[in-house]
Amino acid sequence: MSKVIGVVRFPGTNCEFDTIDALQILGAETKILWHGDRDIANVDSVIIPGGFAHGDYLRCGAIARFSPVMDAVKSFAKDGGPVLGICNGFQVLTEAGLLPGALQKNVGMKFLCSMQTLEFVSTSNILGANALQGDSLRIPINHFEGNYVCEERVLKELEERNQIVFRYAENPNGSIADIAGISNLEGNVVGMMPHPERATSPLLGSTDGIALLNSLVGGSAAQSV
Amino acid sequence: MSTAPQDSSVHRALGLSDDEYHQIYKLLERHPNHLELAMYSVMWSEHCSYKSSKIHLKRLPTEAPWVLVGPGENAGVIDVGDNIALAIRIESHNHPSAIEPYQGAATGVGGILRDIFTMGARPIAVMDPLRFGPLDDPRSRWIAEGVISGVSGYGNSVGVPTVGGEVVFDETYKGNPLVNVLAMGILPVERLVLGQASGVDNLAILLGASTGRDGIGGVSVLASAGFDENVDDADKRPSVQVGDPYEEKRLLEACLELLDEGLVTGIQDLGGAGITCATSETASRGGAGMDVDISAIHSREEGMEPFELMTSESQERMLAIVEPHNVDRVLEISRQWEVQASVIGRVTGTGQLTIRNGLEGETLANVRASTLHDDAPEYNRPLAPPPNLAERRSQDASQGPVDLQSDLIRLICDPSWVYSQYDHQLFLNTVVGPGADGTLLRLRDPKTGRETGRGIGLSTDGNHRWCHVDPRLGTTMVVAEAVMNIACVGATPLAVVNCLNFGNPEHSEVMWQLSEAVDGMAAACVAFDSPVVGGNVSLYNETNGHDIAPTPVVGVVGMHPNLKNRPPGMALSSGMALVLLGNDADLDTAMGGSRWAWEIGGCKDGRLPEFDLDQAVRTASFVASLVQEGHCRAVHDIGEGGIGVAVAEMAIAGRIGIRVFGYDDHVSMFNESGGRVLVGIGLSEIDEFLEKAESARIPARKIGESGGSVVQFGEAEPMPVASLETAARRQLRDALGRGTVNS
Amino acid sequence: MRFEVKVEVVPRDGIANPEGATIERALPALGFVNAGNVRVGKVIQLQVEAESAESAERVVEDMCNRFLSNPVIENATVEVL
Amino acid sequence: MRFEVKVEVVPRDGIANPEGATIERALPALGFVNAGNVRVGKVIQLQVEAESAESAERVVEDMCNRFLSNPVIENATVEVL
Ligand SMILES: Nc1ncnc2c1ncn2[C@@H]1O[C@H](COP(=O)(O)OP(=O)(O)O)[C@@H](O)[C@H]1O
Ligand SMILES: [Mg+2]
Repeated sequence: MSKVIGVVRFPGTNCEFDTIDALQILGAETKILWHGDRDIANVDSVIIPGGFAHGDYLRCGAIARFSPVMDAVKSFAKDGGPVLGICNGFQVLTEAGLLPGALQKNVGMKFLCSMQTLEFVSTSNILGANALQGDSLRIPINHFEGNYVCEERVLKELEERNQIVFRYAENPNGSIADIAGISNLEGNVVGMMPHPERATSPLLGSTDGIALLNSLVGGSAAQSV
Repeated sequence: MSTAPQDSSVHRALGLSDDEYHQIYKLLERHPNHLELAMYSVMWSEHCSYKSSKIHLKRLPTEAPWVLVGPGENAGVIDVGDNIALAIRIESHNHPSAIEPYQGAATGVGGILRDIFTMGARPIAVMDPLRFGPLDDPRSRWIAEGVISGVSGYGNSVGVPTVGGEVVFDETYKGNPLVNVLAMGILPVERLVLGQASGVDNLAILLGASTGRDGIGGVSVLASAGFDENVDDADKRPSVQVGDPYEEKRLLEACLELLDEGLVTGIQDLGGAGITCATSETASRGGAGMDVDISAIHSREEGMEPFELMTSESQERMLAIVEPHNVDRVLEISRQWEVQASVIGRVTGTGQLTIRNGLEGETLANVRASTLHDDAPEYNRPLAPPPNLAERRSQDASQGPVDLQSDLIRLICDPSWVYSQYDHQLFLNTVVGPGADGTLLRLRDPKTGRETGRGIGLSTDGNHRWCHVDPRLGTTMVVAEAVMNIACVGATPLAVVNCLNFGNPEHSEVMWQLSEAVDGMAAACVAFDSPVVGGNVSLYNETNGHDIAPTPVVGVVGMHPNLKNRPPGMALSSGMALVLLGNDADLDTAMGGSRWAWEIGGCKDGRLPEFDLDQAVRTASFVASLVQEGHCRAVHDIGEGGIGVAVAEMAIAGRIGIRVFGYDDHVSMFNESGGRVLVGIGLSEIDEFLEKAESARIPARKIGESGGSVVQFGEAEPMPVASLETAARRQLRDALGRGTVNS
Repeated sequence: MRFEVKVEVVPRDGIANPEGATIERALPALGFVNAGNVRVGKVIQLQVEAESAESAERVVEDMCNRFLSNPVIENATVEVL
Repeated sequence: MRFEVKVEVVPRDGIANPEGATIERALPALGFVNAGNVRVGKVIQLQVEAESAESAERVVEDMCNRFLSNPVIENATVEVL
């Protein structure tokens, strides 16, 4: 049976249908999770897609984290359910406390939309089922606030516990330690700034996102830690 | 009663002439009251009524079997098969951007998007042709940086990708930037709705942001026109509009949901002239009337006067015409999207637009709806070519100091600093994004998302230098350039939209430029079989009495019939023969209107190189089919900066050198003779290729071979590709990173 | 001398402030029902080398008008700390 | 009673402030050579209905901790006007 992936939609989210399109091509069933809903039963994993939830006003993700659906996502994550935050979704996950650190404005003070080369640093998480550590991926970024910051102590922990999932080959935004994506300790919650759904067709210039999404769709047991 | 108003200063302050006042008097058969006068003044303004340009715009071709909606509606709509239609429109936001660049550009994007979803289409692409004063002027840099941030801030957040545009810097735009924005949307043909109010007793619902005192009348005079003694009251001064992309996003989703459920019979965005325009236009298009209840309008500020509510240009609002039994559902969907909605009017059979305080309350204004809209004056303003035209044309534009290397470096500029600030990939359609000749989007079914196996080509182009030298031929060449750009990504043209940016129409030379440009555009549109389906006219672009150089900007949309692979792009790779399609210019006139002549040689006049429109038509279709069939390895049309710049761009894109045979003097290197394309072919395929071109009756010859790491024109000094690349990259980054000031 | 200067840039009255409005709409859901009229602006802290507090203030005011704010939509206030 | 409250949210020490750094880089070219150490934050003005100035302050402080600022990167100060 195909996996059911819930895709969260806040007002202002804009990558939900792109994410759904990419997942459906890979054979997943998808379900929109409206921000006002408290119930996310019957999904195998959750994606918080990119966009500008609540206009990104105040801070990216600051208002979204109070949406009713986020309570459900938190308990889903606590029970080990796979949760992926892409771009704005990553920002929401840090604001919600599901991932450490914060994302602030790019050092260049400009929005950046461009193709990036990423190193797959740790595969012991929900995205790693089809990859090898050290793989190089071409996946685009699209953000103003993608500059990951955290305390020294947290960074050390992330490094020691294998929670850095992706690093940029050439740091585009000033992120500490070139971080492009991280996971929680258990590996079932991942946040990444690059957009894997934008790298799923040869016509779009890269297919490197497929392996990542596929590990959610067909992925063996989600907690591959 | 006398036909003269009691106080002529009032209508004059509102920008209405005595004749126009008299015309209103005749239409009403009485004197208008203040509110009515305010409504006429905004609706009869140049911006809303096109009173100076209408007479000329009629000469543009507007029909073709695939045109579903032509000019006159909020956006043009064309049928692209498979039951899919495209809505497309371009608009200017020049003056607001000169005062508050970020918000001016942001609200420009917001406004054009509403024109698109008003038609029932989901906006899927924005393009932003931009023109600023010179980069060494700190205020022009302030405007440029603000405008680009505004397009980025609003467009990205509202969730529509900006997939291309232009960025031009020139003295002529100092103080008066041109911020044009094009948007395109996609819809299932049956969802097409028009901005019409019909069905007596249907209700008009105002959706979206609350109404404030933003840009009252868009005419600063309004608030101080004797409506209020207290002219200095700062609160009454028209204020700059601030865009709210988040409001627009929710409004967009709510409107599309209303349309999907078939809950509206007509819908219209609120732009210039606000509620006055939306109510009168919907009513008069639907042959109906409307009662408007001013007390029902959700407003942002206390104590707004009726004329303020009726003419405010607050952003992010729409007017939907709804049958009474659907109102509850409409309000429910609005609530779900946190969009405010108020029933503010009722369709009547009277043909009158009646403004009341309470639906059954006191009448504040009462005029025939169609008089605001259809009876606006139409002027045939005097036009005349500049008196010194012959002398201007006799100048030799090839004179000046020449240094091929540094000239080339000055002319190459990589715009990625601009477009990397724009989300250009959202919706997963962008096969060729900004940074190429044309943009190419996958065409997918708007209902199912399924690929059609076809693509949509888009390009926007303008060229004030060519149009200054010769507005008619220059405009023809601009259209041809746009068509050539989409040919380079495999698309053939279907339709054109245009934004006519000109100076003061009260100057006879400006009217002549406009008239010439229209004729030049018409000629090209006929030749390319691409009607004009929409546009916008922006006049009074002048600073201290100096008109800008005439700048018609066009957007061309076309079709790629079988999109299986990505087009080859402009990048050279090793072992290619470089073939030039098209003629070399006649050396005498070659440099007229070129960037080299303007910016390096210092001559803005002369003549344009000869241009063979029929040959350009053949070349464009030849190039499009080469790309579609994969019969070339690189392709790039020749535009600004001529062969020199085009070759350098191909080398930079491929990070490989090239040896060009000849073209080692500034005239052959930098002239901008139109209709030419460079094609990269495998060395062994060259003979076959030249034969193919010959049988298509297109001049073609091999002018170079790729390889190595330098670019070399004939006997000129070779230039390392790497240093050209660095120079191109640095232009904008260095200039705009230097700081800006707003005064 | 070195002065610590603070600049506040806030939207002018009558100018829409979408960010403030959005925050305001979000407050009730967090249990803050008695708050309203939210406006968001920028605060800029900087150090200036100047002869006197007055001259520091003048320099920063000039900076505000030409660079840090756009008087068309914003009001700026300068405070030497 | 209705209180006017001002909140300042500024980047924490030790956290880089790209916005301030960008302004700082541009200053010299515009002729401002004697300024430095620029930090940019947010100012949020709002009105609160409360019994007393102290209780207004407490409400807004709570708002800051839970919502208006992100303690990972920002410090907030509340002032009842
Ligand atoms: N303001 C802009 N916004 C988005 N894309 C832009 C902008 N300016 C230039 N571009 C993109 O850069 C590329 C080159 O632009 P241009 O030199 O004007 O092309 P051409 O000369 O072929 O018309 C195009 O793909 C264009 O869409
Ligand atoms: Mg081109």
